[in-house]
Amino acid sequence: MAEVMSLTEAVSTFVSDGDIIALEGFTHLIPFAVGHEIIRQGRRDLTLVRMTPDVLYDQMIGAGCARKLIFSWGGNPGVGSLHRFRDAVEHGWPRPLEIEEHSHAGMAARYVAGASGLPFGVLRGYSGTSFADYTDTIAEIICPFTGERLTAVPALRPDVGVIHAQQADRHGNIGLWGIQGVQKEAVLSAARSIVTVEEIVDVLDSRVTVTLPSWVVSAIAVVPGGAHPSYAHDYSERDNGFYVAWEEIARDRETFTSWADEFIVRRQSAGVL
Amino acid sequence: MAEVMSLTEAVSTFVSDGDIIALEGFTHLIPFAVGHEIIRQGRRDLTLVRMTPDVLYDQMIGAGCARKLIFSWGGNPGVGSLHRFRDAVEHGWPRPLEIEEHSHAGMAARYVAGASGLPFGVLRGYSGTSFADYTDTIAEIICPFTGERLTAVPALRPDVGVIHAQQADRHGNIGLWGIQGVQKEAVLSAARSIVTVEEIVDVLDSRVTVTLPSWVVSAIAVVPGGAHPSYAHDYSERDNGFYVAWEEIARDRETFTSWADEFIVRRQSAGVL
Amino acid sequence: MSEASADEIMTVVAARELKDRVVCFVGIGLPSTAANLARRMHAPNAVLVYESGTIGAKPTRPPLSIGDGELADTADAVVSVPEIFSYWLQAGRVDVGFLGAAQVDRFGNINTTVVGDYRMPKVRLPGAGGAPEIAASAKETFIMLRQSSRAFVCELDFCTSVGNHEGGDSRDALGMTGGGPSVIITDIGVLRPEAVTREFVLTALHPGRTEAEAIAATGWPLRISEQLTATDPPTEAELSTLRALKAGVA
Amino acid sequence: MSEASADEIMTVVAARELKDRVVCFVGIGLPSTAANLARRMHAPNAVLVYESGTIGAKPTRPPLSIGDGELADTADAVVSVPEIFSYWLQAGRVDVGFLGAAQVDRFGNINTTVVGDYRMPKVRLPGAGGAPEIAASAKETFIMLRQSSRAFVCELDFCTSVGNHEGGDSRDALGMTGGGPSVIITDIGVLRPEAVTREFVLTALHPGRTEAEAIAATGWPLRISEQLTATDPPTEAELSTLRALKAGVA
Repeated sequence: MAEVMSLTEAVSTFVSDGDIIALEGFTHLIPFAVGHEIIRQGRRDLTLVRMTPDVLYDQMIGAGCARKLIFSWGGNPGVGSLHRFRDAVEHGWPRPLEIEEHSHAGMAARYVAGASGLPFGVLRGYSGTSFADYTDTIAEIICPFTGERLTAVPALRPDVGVIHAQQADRHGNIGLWGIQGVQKEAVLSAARSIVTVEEIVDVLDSRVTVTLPSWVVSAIAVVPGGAHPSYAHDYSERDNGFYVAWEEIARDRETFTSWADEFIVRRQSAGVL
Repeated sequence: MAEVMSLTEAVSTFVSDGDIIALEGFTHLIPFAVGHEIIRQGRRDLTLVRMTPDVLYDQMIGAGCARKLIFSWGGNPGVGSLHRFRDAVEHGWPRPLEIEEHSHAGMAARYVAGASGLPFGVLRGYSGTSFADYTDTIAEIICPFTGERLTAVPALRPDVGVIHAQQADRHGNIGLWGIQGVQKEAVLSAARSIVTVEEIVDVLDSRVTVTLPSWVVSAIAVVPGGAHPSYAHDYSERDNGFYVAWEEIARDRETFTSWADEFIVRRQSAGVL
Repeated sequence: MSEASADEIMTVVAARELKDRVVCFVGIGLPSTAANLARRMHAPNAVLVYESGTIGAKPTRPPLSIGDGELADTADAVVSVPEIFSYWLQAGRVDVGFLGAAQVDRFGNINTTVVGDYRMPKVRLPGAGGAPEIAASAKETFIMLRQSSRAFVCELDFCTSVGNHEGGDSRDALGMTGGGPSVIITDIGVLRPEAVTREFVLTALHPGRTEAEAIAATGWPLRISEQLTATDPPTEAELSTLRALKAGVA
Repeated sequence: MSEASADEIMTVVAARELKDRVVCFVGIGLPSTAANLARRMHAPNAVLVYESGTIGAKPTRPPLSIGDGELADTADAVVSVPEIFSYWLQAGRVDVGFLGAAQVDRFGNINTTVVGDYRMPKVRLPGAGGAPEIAASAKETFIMLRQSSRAFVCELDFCTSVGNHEGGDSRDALGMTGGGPSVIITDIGVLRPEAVTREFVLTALHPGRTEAEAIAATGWPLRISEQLTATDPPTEAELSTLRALKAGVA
């Protein structure tokens, strides 16, 4: 049964050094507030899982939280590179970053397998590409009926799944709508989960398309704007200006560090950049 | 792009003798009107696919449309047996019925594989049961990462998928809500599809939770009440009395035949029993 | 209030097995009635999951089918049928699978497929539905059926859903993630598996029932637990709630 | 109206490739702009599919990301990311996959992963995203990128997405269900695969461009089609619509 608690308590209770943690949200509903709280609490050696490690993971990698990244697309959407991610991969700063690289379809199949209690997922993918030369978690599998060769990928089973949603109701049921991404799978594949919401309501909005019952969620924290500079459909707009500005903030180590110090570390409460 | 046509035309255009056809709807939204039209048009040698071949398939089997049944639960929900199904299996009347029997989870995995363009689906199922002694379409598959033994089932790829939905919009997009069943998968796994709807609207209702774009549907027929004695959430109630009455209608060959003659064959238009 | 019928006692006893806050995957018929009775008595926060994809349904009366509209209207979430089996049942999120049966054997294996030979059946039953994977993946399974020597058989004609398989640790060897059957509730009494053999033995008798009746209604040599207990009769509250529930007014 | 820029010509030419009613899986950036231009010109019924799960999106301006809220607001259907890849792309429902690239080789194979050694990269690029399976499963693929000898390479540093593989029928031998790349649209001209070798050759030059320019901007010995054509310059309507689209007013 989901417990409503502060963002600080949710992260200190459910996130530990060394955890495998998936903060999901596909452009929409990215749980920035939780990521920032993880940075503030100084978590280390995390394995970060995310299909699109965009600006949030750039920040967490630059802040030294991550030992490893499992991902399928690491860029600043519509803008360019993730400079902190590149600096870690290209120069090992602030620490070397191990990577496990997949395609979106492969990552999606891995989340689905995790949420389904299966050890692996199957897809038509990766044939002829270079992925398997560098990624262990890709294997061939043969259809027992047709003899076709397909690809198997192992289930993702994070220790912690983190998402942002528009609403929780008084019973702790979570509701979200708009672009759904892999939010449901991030929670259902994980051993524990943290959900930040824009607000708690008496009855979930009729626009809700994805519902997560209270009993599959560990902690709910009310953090209005907790997805900024991402957005919550019908609550806020994507702050495209921030994504464009990130290019300059992240390009240089010192600029990044002083930005992170001012806008993440010294903020007592998250939710506003 | 979905074409709006009469029920008669939809069935005569898209259903042929010998087809593999899936009429889906999980208690809710069962496409009775299409099944009745198939009976009226005298289709033969069909392979009928359906997780819960309830009263509708009892009627189609009793009317002699079916050569084979692929299914996972053949009963009259909450009432008892399907006497026409039993008569076909136990005594070959009106003709022998080949059966391919699965569990719900297996059938669901088969539809998902079909809708996904995969040759097979994987599940934790059937171990230790008698299914594989009588059903060819169950095979062992080994996880290439953990060595675990799991079960593979081949994709379902019907020639025709048939569902009933609450609404189509003017562009031919289909919207339904309430219990979703495997409606989406029945359409997306099939080569062709027929959708009957309660009505055509300018804009789909905000309660819609499953949308099928016009371009994945072959034909739309407007048949209000086309799910009766099943129901369309927010349009009609399940006619539980009819399901109870079916027990007596179907028990006897002659009673069934005269009922079918009166209420299916001699009805010019379907949609009302 | 009139005397409790055998079915009513069975339903009340089954309801008592369900703890509050349990996530229960419910088959239609007697299990659904028992689960809904539990929710109205001591388990108001029990989460009822139906294979139609309704999670947390709160029906006002026992539904005739697992797809009645009221289940969707009162559910916390409605998901597709593929999802209910993959993300919810197979993933191990169900605490208790609540199943009926046509035949059961001494290890709690279930047949709901055929009586007689599969290819030339004496009686063709509805088949599996969701039961095989409920029996495989739920943390534990409750089985509920009327006890008779035709139902409690030495050997199943078809194994639809695996219980404790061939006893001992044979179930574990099948690689199942769920724990298997922990109780069989009948109109005569209650059976539970012995610790090591995993064979079901009689552990409780309902009011007015005898060991001899239970033995006569069992197709295998039924053993009686040394700790055989007597079932507490249904309370007035249980019985009146059950009757109101079935009348659609609870 | 001012002269068309090289990027504008490339975008207009790419848009012309899209037929009406086509189902197009669109990558962000130039492909998205081209697809939206097509929808405003000759292909009003083109169905745009974005990997964020929006099917039939009708954005009023080119989105900055594939997850902008307007895509969901204007879509015919919004599905989960796993579903967009399984039920829609992998199932073969996409006619055209529209991809960008950092590097491309003579067979239309694409690298968007690294420049240099994978483990010690000179430049770490964003990686695959949806491209490998778009390239595998779409009925055909359009590739769009600026032509230069750094981008049009003899050998990819990493093969992210397979085109015509090693040429000939080598792609078919991989068991892919999609047809592979049918055109590469650049700022200089258009390349299409030869019938048998499946090697991309120059088939059209944009206004003012020369064969020599194209050859110099290609890292492999680029061959020129015997049927080399000249690209029709952008029309006033194309150019004004493109500019209005980018300004968010089309």
